[in-house]
Amino acid sequence: MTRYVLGRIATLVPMLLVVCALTFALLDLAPGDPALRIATQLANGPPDLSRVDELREELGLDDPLPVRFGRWLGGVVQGDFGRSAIDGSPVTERVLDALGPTLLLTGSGLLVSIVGGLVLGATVGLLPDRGPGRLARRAIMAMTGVSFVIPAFLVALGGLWLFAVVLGWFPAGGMSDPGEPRTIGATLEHLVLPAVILGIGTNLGVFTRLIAAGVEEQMDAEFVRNARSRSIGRRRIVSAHVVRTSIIPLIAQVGASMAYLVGGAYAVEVVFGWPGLGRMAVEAAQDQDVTVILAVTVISGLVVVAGNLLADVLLGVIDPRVRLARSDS
Amino acid sequence: MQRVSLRLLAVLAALAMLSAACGSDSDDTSGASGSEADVAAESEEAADADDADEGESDAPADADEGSSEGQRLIVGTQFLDDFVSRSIVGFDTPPAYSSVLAQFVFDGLLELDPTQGYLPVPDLAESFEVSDDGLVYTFTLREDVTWHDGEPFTSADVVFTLTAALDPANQARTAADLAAVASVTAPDDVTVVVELSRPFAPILQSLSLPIHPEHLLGAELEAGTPPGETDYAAAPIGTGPYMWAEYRPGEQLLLDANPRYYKGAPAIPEAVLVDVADYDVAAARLAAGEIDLSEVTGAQLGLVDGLDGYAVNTVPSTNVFAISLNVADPLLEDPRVRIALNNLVDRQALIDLIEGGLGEPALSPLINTSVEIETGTSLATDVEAGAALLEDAGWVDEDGTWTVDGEPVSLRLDDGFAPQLAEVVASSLRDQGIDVQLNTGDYSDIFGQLFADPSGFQLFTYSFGAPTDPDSIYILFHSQATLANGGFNAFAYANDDVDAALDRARDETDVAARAEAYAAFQEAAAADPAYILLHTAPVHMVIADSLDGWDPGLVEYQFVRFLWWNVEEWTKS
Amino acid sequence: MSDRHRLAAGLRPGLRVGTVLALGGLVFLVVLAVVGPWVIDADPLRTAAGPPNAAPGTDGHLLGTDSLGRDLLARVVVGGRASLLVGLAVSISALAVGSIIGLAAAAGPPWLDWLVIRLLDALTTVPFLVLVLALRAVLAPGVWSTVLVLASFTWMPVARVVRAQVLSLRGRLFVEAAVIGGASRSRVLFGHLLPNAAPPVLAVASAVCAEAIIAETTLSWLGLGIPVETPSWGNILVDAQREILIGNWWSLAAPAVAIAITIACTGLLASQGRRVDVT
Amino acid sequence: MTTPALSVRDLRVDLRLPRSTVEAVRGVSVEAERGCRLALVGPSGSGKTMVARAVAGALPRSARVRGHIEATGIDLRAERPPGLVAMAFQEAAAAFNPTRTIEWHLRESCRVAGVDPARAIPGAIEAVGLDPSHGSAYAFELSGGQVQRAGLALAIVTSPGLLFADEVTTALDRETESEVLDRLGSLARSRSMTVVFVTHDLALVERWADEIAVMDEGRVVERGPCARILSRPSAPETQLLLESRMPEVTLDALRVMGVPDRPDREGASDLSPADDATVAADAVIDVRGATKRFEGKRGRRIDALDRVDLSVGAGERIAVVGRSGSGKTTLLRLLAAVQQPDAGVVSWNGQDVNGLDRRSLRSQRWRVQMVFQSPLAAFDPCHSVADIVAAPIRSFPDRCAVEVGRRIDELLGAVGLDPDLAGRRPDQLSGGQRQRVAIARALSVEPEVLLCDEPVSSLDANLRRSVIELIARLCAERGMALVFITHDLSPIPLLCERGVVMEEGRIVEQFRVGSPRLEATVAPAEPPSESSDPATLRS
Repeated sequence: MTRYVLGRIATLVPMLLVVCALTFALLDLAPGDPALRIATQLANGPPDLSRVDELREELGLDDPLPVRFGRWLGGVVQGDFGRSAIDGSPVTERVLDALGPTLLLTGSGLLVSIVGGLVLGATVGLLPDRGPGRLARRAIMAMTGVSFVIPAFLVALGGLWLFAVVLGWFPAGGMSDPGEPRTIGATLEHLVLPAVILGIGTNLGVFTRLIAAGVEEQMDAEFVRNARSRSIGRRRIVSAHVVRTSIIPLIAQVGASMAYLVGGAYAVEVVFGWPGLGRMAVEAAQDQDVTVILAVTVISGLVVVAGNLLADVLLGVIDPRVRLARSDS
Repeated sequence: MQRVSLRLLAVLAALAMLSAACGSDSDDTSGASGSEADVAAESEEAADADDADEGESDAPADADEGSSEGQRLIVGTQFLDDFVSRSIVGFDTPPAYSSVLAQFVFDGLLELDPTQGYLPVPDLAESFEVSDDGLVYTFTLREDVTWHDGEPFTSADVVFTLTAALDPANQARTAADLAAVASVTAPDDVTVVVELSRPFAPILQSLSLPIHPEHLLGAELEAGTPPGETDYAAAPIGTGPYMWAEYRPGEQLLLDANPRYYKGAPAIPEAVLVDVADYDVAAARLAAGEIDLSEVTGAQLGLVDGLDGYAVNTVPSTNVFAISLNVADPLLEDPRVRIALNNLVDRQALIDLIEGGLGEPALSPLINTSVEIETGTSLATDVEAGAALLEDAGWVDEDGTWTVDGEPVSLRLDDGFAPQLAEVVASSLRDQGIDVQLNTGDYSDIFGQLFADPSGFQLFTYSFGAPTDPDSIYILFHSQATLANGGFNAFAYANDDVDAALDRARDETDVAARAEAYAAFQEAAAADPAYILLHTAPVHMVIADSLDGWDPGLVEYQFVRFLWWNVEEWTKS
Repeated sequence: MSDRHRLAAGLRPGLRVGTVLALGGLVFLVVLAVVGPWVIDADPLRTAAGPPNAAPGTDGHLLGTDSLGRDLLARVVVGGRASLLVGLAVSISALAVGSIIGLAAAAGPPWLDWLVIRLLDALTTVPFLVLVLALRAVLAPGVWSTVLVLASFTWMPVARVVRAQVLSLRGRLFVEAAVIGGASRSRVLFGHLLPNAAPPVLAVASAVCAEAIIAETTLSWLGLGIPVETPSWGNILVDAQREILIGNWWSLAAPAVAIAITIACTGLLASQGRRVDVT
Repeated sequence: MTTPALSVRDLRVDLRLPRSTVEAVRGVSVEAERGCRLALVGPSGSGKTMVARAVAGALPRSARVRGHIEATGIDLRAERPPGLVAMAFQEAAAAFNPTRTIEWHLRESCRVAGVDPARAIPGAIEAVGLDPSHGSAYAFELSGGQVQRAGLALAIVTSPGLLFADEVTTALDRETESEVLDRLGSLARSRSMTVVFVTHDLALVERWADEIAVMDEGRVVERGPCARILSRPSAPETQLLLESRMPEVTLDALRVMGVPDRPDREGASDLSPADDATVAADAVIDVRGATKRFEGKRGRRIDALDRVDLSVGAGERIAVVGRSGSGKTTLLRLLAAVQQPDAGVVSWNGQDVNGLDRRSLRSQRWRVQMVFQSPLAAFDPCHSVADIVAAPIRSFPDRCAVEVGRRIDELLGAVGLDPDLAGRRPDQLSGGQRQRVAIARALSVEPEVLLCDEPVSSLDANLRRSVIELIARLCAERGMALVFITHDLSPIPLLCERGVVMEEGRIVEQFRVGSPRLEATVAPAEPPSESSDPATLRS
């Protein structure tokens, strides 16, 4: 199994490199002169042209692209993401500060989607498709469909206003109450609303339908009919047989949805003032702070890759067919 | 969350202010027309109220104000990270908005008092004399001031801060404002002498930049560490009313009251600056009761009106929205066309839609300044007059569409920071038969292109505000104040009468003579307008009823830091 | 990203009538967007056409007005032009690019196939929003730059499906039977491979269309999408987000309903695709 | 009279489909005494499986049951005591949860039935002849035979009084099939279990069952002791079942009919491979020295050909026999020119096909047409029957004198299908109908040679004979040459004049088939090559 994981890592690392190179080249195409843009930002008004030349030389903007990419990559490998293109402040520290909250939010958002998906999906799968059951199934399907029609940021804003402001059940933003120490309790209290909204806004819909389809199909699978003929109770059939087999497609889908989840987390971070990578990335893009965008791209890529890897390993643990296929390939 | 990034224009990103006794009056006065008289009255009232406070400030404020014990001043602000990284690194001075943080933690040699027309008043410097030729400024420092870490404040700190700000290695943003400074010397612990290379009236304003402790920052800067990466920058020490406690990047900054503050320890023991992504999020945090005060724009008024426990304080400001005109463009060369554009634009629609009806039409660049001059009316909205002027200038009205040499007229309007304003202006001009192609974009993109090559532009949304001292419009209108030498006259507007009036006003020390000079400027500028002047935008401050002590005076968009000038006197019940 | 929407299309795929309904809905929206402006005389850009945030029906404004007093019906109709253009252009370009790369991977040399798979994995690991932010820093805002940005992230699922389809169909017995029956290579390609591959590929393309429309909204919200001078469902929604918080639901409802109809139609199309997909 | 082990009265089972309801069982009453071995026989779709599932409680969720079901006096519709009734399923692998081991399932059954696993599990494994080490394996890791035995073990681990075995041997080769049957028989005796064996194959039942119940269209049409039913059937459906049985034929039997010819055997043969070359003169299709190598999994050679020579004269009908992996399918693909030999020459009517360029090869394609083992896989899912049959005509319009529409009806009629099936889609037809459409397609261009790759092995036993007879008649009428690949020798006497036997990629024997005789002898036969896709032959 570990051979498989190492193999996967061996393929994922070059992939990340490819993405970094792509993004670096992309950002390099930016029209206009970065030095001029930075000088304008710094001078808070018309830049003095001498300053622009200084900046150009300082940032080594005249070196060819591969050289600059090599220098940047050299830094990244040692954990130094360089300096902000706007105010020259070190990026590494800021990005690492922001990584914690983003992982916390993304992780709990994923948890909400998975648990929600399992519960709602199983209910839909188990409900009979007649009479009230059909109505309940339709209702759940429609509710989870919301994430396909309404963008994540709108769900976030609506949720913030309804639950934090009008109902006041949850704090309206940030990771801790203004001025209060950042205790675990405070962080959790602040985490609930954004995490639930992130879960609903991104993957709850997909996971619910996946589980619902899986459970409905499994409940009529041959091995379930066999179990029924062996007088095994319905509850035990669901817990011992159906859950395990229908969770397999869910885990595969988790891997595929990681990118979508991290993207969605950014929107929620901006609305809830969650001090994570999302806010930083969005502001960096609007300020066209190239170094920060690159740093966030690399870190987000790592988060998604790690998520994929985790899902893969979990798949191996749960599904013996995958485990055996991997051990002899 | 159309993020309004306002590097240049401070008014929309001002910090929250408290509403003192005059708060309620300001609501009705601002409704009145923006005549000169009213504004003057406004500042006197503030002054009276101030006297009352004055009495209090002598006696230490904390003893009898038991109610503020254990309270916390929670402020919603945008760009918290920029405040932190730029106010220390950039040695920012007013008018830079990022120097707001400085007002909490630092003090400057002098301080501009909004209740006395932003007159520079003593702060760390007890008093100062100016030589006859206006080149030598001698400051006598207070002796009862200590740093937050207990070290005594001496002239060495002032010399160190000014020299560091002038040192190009530190990329200080105020280097341009202090360009006139030739030398800074400290004959003794309590005296600082600043010699200028040329007379420069606004130097007092530039010299009120935050003073940093030489004994902490000095060594690190000597060692060549860039200011942003010094240990000091991670936990700065100042002399101001509040001390730096804890910074949580991207979220909030915690401050504790400075017991040894020379004006008396602040009444509210703790202050927190909470970062909000944009005005909608600020409104949400207010509605959730999590922050005590925050600024909002007209768009959020609907969200915060009638919020229990809060009051919306709308205060007039000197900020003027305008459309900068490229006078070199063939269509806009003729002054009559530019006057006509001023007549055709529907200012009331702008005020109603953008500022929720709470702005004032702006008919002169010198609105709300300390100079007592009569505002001209030649640029007021007057569709018939505008149409007539266009015909004089050779434009032909072909059933509702203005044409020049048979071609329908189409002007391009670029906007970098106020898309909704640009949309309304474009729409109102289209109603008058002038087609407007709108091009909105990101601030740094648009301004970057403008500074690089102004010729490509025709109309350009802009905002400026003359602080009390009208001299700052010099860099907007004077033909010498081109982009190349640091001015804002982007389109090389040149008008001899305007130049003459501005030069005269700058050298004149007698108030009446200056007023006459600026009146001449105003008339010349109205005859050959460089802008379509739109409206003034008030500042909307939403403040919790439990807070008391906010005394805005006349808000000047450029001097946003002065919303906090008396923070040490605030109380929270 | 595409399988997200195929799953969204509901548990039990629709009937033949579902396809007709979906196509009908989409055609109606496109016609409305193209012809609309002439039918509806209101000018979407004209501010203060009525009182700001007027409720639907007040003085002739069928869907009410937005925060700047502009007629919402006109804006949604004209906005549809930009949004549908983004949706269709992105799905068509994703279809083109994806098919070419998918076909090349399936029919080309094995090393090319390996390379394409690695590229697909690499690109799907990075969150869409980050790379869009990166690209946006490069391109000035506008409809076509938004299309370019979104298209560069949505061709991957199409490539994956095309490759899978071609690989599986090529090995199928009925292709060999057709060859024995004298069918020429072109007859095999267009008579057998394409008709069988079309439904699943079109299903993915319609899912991409829905995804693009939603993404345009998120981009506009971040100020990186279609600029305000060109109305689109995205920037109407962004203007309206504030109003919803006060209770003026209509300025949000208008674009949201339009988006919902489009997503529903594309979803139905996607599920039709899945039903015929007999692999 | 002790209470019967099984007593079903007026059993009805309806299956609710999305848009229709199917009456699978329309009032069945059947009984079985304790220890009796009952065979429930009928064509597929006769409802026999649904009866078994109804009693065992393994019906699909969409099924609705009416009527009485009792086992040893207990009304199973009211309560289902664990371990009373058990069922072994046809798809044994699918009857196991893929994420659980075999042993886990056994322990689960023991726990529910309150049986001591320590004794019951080893007993069951040993009883079905399953290798104990396989207990800890997953179902998908076991071979067909092993997983079928595991299924049986799971059924009998709680030593039920009544066991249903639903077509448990259909997927097995002859040897495993008979071994499993014998074990089932001994279990019935040793554990005094009543066993109901569900199958469509009468040959199996003859040897094994005490009683037989014949079902058709959801009803029991006849019931009685095995000997009587097989010799004097009264119901017409039973007679049809009996008639469609094809006599078992062995290689030796064939040899008796023909001249043995095994070069490595001492007896001389009048048809040595060398002679074959002479016959090539008027050969419609001929292959000289064909050699083909495959890199199978882990480098093993599969289905390779080693210098094979075969020549087929006009109208001649040849059978190619051999185990799976003997190279017969690859030979056929070379003959059909869908694959090129590594060495050797394949020629149609004297023309080397692999020498031609693509366009001229295609112009000759009408000469050689092919019928595949699984018809459905050989049809384009998007095409209707008419499209399928007419496809070759579109490529060779000159081969069809009349208007295409009429030609299609003509062809469908020739293969015994109702012309208005033309509009249907292949997945809407039965297995037999599909194979007839495949034959119609092959005939559409009046080919000189018809290649058949095990055309009937995937059909139900009762359909095979009619299709074989159709092919024989059509070849005779149209003077088509035939190359018929099969592992089941039964059809050969009805169809071919001579044949070759292939092993390890070489023709090892040739035989001439005398006039076909019908005496039946039971003989081991080759396992059918499951996969219809030649490229993935299971080693």
